[in-house]
Amino acid sequence: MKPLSRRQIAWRAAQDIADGAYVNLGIGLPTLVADFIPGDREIVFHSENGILGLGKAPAPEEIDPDLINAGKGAASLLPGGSFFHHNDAFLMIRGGHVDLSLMGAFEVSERGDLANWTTDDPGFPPGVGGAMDLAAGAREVRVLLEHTTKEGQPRLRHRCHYPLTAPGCVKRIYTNFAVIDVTPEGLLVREVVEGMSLSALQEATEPPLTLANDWRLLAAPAV
Amino acid sequence: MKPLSRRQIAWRAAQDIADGAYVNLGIGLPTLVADFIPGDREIVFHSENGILGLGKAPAPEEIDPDLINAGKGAASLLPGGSFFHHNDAFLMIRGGHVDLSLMGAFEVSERGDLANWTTDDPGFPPGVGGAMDLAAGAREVRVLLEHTTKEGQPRLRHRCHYPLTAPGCVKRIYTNFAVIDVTPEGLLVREVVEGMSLSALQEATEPPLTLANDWRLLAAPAV
Amino acid sequence: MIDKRVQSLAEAVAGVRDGATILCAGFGAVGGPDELLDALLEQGAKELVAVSNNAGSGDRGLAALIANGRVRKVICSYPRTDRPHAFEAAFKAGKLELELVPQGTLSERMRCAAAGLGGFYSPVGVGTRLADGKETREIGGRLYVLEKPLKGDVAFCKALRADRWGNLVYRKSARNFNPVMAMAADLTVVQVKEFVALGELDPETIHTPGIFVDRIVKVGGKP
Amino acid sequence: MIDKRVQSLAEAVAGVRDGATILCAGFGAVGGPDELLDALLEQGAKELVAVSNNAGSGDRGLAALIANGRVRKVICSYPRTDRPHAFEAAFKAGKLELELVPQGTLSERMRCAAAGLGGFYSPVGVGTRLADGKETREIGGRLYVLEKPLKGDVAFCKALRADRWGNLVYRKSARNFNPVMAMAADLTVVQVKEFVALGELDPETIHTPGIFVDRIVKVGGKP
Repeated sequence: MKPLSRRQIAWRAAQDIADGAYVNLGIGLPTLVADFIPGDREIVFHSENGILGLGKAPAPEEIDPDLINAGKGAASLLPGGSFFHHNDAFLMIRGGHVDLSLMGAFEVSERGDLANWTTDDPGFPPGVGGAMDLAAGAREVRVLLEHTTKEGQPRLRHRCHYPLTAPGCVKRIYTNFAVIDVTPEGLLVREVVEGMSLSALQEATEPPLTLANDWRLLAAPAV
Repeated sequence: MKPLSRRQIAWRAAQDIADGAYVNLGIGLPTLVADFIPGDREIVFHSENGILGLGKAPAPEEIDPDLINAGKGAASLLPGGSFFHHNDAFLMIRGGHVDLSLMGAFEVSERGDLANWTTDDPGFPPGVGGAMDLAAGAREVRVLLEHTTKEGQPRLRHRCHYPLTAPGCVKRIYTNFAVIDVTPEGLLVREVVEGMSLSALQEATEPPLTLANDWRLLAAPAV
Repeated sequence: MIDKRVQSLAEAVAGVRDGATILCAGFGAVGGPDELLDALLEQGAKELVAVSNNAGSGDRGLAALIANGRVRKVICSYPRTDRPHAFEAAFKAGKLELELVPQGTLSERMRCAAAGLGGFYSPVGVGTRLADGKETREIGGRLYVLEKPLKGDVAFCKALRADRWGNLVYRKSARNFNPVMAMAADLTVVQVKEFVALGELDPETIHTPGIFVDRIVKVGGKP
Repeated sequence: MIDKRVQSLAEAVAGVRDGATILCAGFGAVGGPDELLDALLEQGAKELVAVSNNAGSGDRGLAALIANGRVRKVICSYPRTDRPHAFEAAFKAGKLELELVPQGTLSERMRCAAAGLGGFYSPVGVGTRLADGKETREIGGRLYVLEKPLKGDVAFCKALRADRWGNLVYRKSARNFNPVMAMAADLTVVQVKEFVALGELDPETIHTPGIFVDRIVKVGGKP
């Protein structure tokens, strides 16, 4: 069995982004997606702090302290990009103008409920940032996550045990084992890594899985 | 008795505008106010179609078809002026950022109810424009009007007979006979034109009038 | 590759369906998409609901659509502006429904739709005929009416310049309703005077980011 | 004569009262009014309610106010950003109340106050812990929560340039929360890098019109 690396999960998610899409990338794993957009596609990345047209991370000598991304890292702007205020940035999110929000997740339920903002660690006052706005507002929400916890427990659950970010918002799930769609009939496996049986995948997943008729192998280049 | 001319009513209203005020002038009589601002005061005029810092009407050779005021007449912009969109223009109005709205009126009630948008003429489908936004939203609303109709009927009424623009919004009334404040105790006469007795003024006014202790003569230069 | 430029007015208005709600920008004669609306007349869509500050002026644009019986209903703040004969004739003949909305409420209802909100409480119109039938609520000691989002199927706008991503810049008071309408429709079509290369518009001063724009067409200006 | 320039940081923060709600702009370390907040520490106001995206970073600005026990409550979306030790210590000691608000809702609640609205229905947070105790309502088949306006007694902002009317221009992603906070307080105080002559800012590209601004003070930059 060949589970994907984190970079390969990001690569796989990148392949599904349509040319011309307006996309918001969450902090962490989703951020890597920007590196793997196929060269023939022009994607406009949105940042919640008032940017459209985010480019690659700048070279050290090109860092501008007034230009950061949602993760507070140094950012750059592509030709055609624009700056606007926070209210317009979230109007774009909540109003469904952002086509796609790629987010990380602690857990996803079989109905597409998303939990990704707090693990209720008693020592940590939680932060929510723009997670709920993105989950409730973007035209489509897809998540990238490790299929199981470090202890091997499933992250795809009958219902989320962590507090919800938004109910029923996730449409597609990219993991190190599989690509899975959330459908009205439940979780539908679109792709699975070579050498992993459906029963092995089911064992790592709480809700029942159905294999799509046209399922394929989940493969990614070494990236 | 020396009733004021329309231009004199506008002159009188102009004298009360504080230096530095943000002011919206309604169409008609209030528009004349801009001509009579004392020279030592800097006033920023707001226009509902997205302008702050309206200047004087432009000379014919300086007319710009893309620069009009709320009355759709040619306008000019002062240094320091700015353009913005309709939504921000009305946020400024509704949010109380515009200090003063000077409006015309068909009728004002003793409680400061304003009727200035429709006379319910059956042949005329009415328009409301920004009148209700200004009446409900500006920090202070003052009106300029002829004290009586052409037929001599009072325009200051117990209650408005024409449909309301907003209830209880008018704080000060400028007419050709008097300057009158709307107070919790009723209409208070601040100034009255020379040669007009309070009883003559009362005759031209439906609700009871009280004369302010510090009342003065209402006088305006020939303008 | 993102390229929102289309080659003709016919292409720009293609696909507008009978019964569509169309947002028509402009204030009086300034900033309105007359050429696009003339093309829509050619295109033939009927039973339209037109949202516009004014209900057409003269014999082209919205006025032509009304005169030709293509408009079922107008939602506006001030129907009768300069030369309103098309509106007046249709209204008096009982062929045109009119929904009168205070100007700032009209703008805010479109922004509400653009921002993905379900409604808002406005102080404007409270205690007037235009609040009839609307839910009223006291919040913090003041009365408000509940206003609902107003979304377009199509928005027709006009700008000065655009790049191929659909970023827009307006000129002076021709900005007016254009930015809010551009955000508030499923399909946003913009006529512009000039196309510029990507990157030529200053990212600090783009008035409408391209995320809100679907089609741009050049009208007039240099060939 | 309108001149919103003040000569010192002390003058800029004069009059802020104990118990005031202060809006503190910025996103992470970018666009925040650190010098103004340091001056507020000097000024001595206490029992403050601070509204900010993050709850302070490092040892100055909002973090210093918190470390010195001047802040009773923080309303923010993401308390713990870079070096949040001041927040963490105060929170764990039970000396600081936290109201967590989704980032776009935080921004929209301030705009709601700025626009004179009584509240709005948002889809964000529905079905989550952050909607606990909020009115929920179905509109058009979707669930929304009622959100209330959030108004500041004082807003502290940072801009690149200003003229004496208080017109502001920001730089890149340092714009962020500044425009919405500048609109949403009774008193808006802005630190800028540069004063320019009236008329020097292009009226087409002013980000915050001076109507929203009360005091501007120059910090750093050329003397």
